[in-house]
Amino acid sequence: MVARAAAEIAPGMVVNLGIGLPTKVVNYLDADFPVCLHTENGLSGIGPTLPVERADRNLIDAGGAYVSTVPGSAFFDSAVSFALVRSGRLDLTMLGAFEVSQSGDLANWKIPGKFSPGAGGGIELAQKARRVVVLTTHTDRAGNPKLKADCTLPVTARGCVSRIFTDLAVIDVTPEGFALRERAEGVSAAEIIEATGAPLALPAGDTPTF
Amino acid sequence: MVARAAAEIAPGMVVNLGIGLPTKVVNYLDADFPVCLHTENGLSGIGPTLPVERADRNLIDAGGAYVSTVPGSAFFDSAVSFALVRSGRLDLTMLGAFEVSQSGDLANWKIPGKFSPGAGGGIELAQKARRVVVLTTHTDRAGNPKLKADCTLPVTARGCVSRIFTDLAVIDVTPEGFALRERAEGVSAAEIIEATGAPLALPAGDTPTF
Amino acid sequence: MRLPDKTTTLEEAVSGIADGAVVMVGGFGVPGTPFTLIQELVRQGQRGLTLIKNDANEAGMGVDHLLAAGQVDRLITTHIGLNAHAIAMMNAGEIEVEFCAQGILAERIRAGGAGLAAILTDIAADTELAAHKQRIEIDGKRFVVETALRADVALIHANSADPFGNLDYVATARNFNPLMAMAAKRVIVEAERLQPFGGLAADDVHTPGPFIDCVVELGDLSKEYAVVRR
Amino acid sequence: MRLPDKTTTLEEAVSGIADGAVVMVGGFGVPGTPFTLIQELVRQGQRGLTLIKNDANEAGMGVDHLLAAGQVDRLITTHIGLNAHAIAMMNAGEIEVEFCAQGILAERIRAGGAGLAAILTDIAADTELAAHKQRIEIDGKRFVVETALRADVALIHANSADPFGNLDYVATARNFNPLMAMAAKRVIVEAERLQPFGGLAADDVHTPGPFIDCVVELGDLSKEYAVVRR
Repeated sequence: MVARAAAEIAPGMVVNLGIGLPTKVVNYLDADFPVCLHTENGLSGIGPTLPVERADRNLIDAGGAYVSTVPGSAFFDSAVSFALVRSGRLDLTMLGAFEVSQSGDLANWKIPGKFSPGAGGGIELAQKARRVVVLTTHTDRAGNPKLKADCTLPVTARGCVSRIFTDLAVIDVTPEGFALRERAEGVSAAEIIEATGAPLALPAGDTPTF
Repeated sequence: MVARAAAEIAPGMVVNLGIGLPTKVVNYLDADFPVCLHTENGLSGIGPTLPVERADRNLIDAGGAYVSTVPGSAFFDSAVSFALVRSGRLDLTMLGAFEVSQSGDLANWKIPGKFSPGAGGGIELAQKARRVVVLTTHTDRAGNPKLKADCTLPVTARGCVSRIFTDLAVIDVTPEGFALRERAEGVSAAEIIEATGAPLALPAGDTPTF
Repeated sequence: MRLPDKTTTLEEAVSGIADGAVVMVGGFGVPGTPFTLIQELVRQGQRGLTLIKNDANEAGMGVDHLLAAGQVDRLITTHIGLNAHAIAMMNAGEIEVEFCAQGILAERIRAGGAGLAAILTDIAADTELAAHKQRIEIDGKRFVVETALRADVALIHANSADPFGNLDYVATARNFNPLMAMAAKRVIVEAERLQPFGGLAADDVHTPGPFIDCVVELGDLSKEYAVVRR
Repeated sequence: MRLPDKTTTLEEAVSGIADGAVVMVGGFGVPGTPFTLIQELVRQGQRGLTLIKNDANEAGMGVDHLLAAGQVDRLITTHIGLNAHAIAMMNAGEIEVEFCAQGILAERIRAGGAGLAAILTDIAADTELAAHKQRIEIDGKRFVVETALRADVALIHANSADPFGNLDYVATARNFNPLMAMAAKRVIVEAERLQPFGGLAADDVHTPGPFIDCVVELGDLSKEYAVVRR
């Protein structure tokens, strides 16, 4: 699914990869692929992650990982970093999710009573990136669907998600709700429907696999 | 009067000198005097004005004069330059005037029908410098007082002027109106009163001269 | 991964500007004014433009060529006192001029670049510049609503650029350029020097590449860039 | 003319902070956090502080020392997920925590530094973060009023400083530091290197000296500044 998500990145894009699964997408990009990775703590042009032995104490990404630069990287302050996001210069962000609703609402920052560390930069990424896609397991650890008719958790932003990459499927958020685009190899449409908490439109013909 | 105005600058201040007479104040500051001169087009630490033969095409002050830097100068953009002014980091500005009212209103940017080039940065300097003093001839070319009960021209900012240096006198703006502080050598109090368009309080004893 | 290359020709870069476009133009006086991009816009002849620029340069220089060619309907600016021709056109009603306090023009542009809707300020509240602007009360004090400015195109002059559009500026040629470089749909840069990728130190970049769309390298500089002899 | 000298001692610089002060603290994680100024504030023991900081560092590091010493009443922040101790104090009601979207916290601080009253934005409008905030309508659209933040004191970590307080930052240690350095009545800088006047190129200064009140040169860096081994 991570490899499949990586194919979502078009040449020339400015992309922010959220903490967790999305961060791994970088491993599927060719050395020659023209893209600019952004991190909200103030860097455009993220290079490979470094082990602590080779880390620069002043060079991290927003998740705290030690990263590096590439030829043409630039550092800037937190106001400029989010100016870039809010003014429409971020072509794509890939985020994790607790829940996604069939109208594209995203909940990924708070579980009342359990998890409330603050939203960080997640709200602006979700609300203002030109395209927001989600990378997530299809269900939570208890097996409950993460794709739902409505979010039950506090939302990060409404109507922001365009596409969802899970371990089972690629699903688009359309004006009519969730629509199946691709199945993971070996997973049936019935299994995907079973694991999804809202109606799922199927393609007219065969569903491609990834 | 320019020499007298220069004495208004205390060590350690950040100062903006407006176009015209105020610019000349710089010639009365010692080489060893600790002060930071600011120009709103993006420089702190203005050095001496340069003749065109030695000018840097990219280094001007807000009046278009070719200036230089000193050790410790910094360049910045126009937003940062006025952030400095509006957030209270400009200790003093010296401005020219068309009119000053007895309540400290300043008019120096527009003469309807005759002179309306726009206000430039003058409004923010007048409104936000911690202390605003005016350098001006006491009367206009026709001999009319520039110090008046009320401004008749469009104001730049209200109640902003603390002190006025003219060719005739040093006059403070007090809660009770204009108050004479110093006379130019050889100018009588009566002459100053005559040239002033609003009541002028005289000091209790002798008026010092400059 | 490598960073994208945005270098292009002068003609190609400017041809993306449409009639009626809102165009931000960097510079404060001569320093930072993109004279070459302006000359190409004069040559291509797009009309009905709204310009946003600190000043109107001087008669016979910079944006005055656009005014003289009748390409400009409207100018949002802070001070045009050095251009008697622009003042005459304003007084004759040949261009519409909106004046703004200088630092507020800078902040309105920056707000556009930062994706904000507006800023609230007390600047110019007592003057005719803010007379017709919306006011709102916060904690019992009234402030002027200064709406964000964005443009269709920004014309930027940089000292150097790399192919991705990382920029630096020199001395007081910085002024409005970094603000405008954030605030337009299409941002076109003329750079005195094109550096290779990595030619600008990442800590010394004044405008990060993600804001930039087109980079044009300048050849020999025209006389307009030179020291003005008055 | 020469520029004023603002260098002082660590003790002297921090002694200007009063009980009950609102204190901005630079840094995003370890990079840019002024650990030495924080340690001196712990040593001097001022209480009843309101902190404004992107995060709460990690348990046992940075501002967590202030939390542990009971010096902090209130924290305005964006994310404290790496500090379980801070979350526990928040849940126990030992500190009051106000969360803000990260870029909006940055803009509120910048607005304070730019002498603005507030900014208007649509960010977080649908979330509980903006639920109780004032809204106003511009051209038929409703926006959240995010008021400017200013502090009594800002604690800044710089890479190098000259005696006037011109600063530069390195890599992602820049983050909130340049914004906070504009937004407090008294701005205290710890610098890894003190440069002579003219030691920073005028074009490469990240924070201009006029914003700064006190410059403290750091000696050897404590372990808190080092790479974190998890």
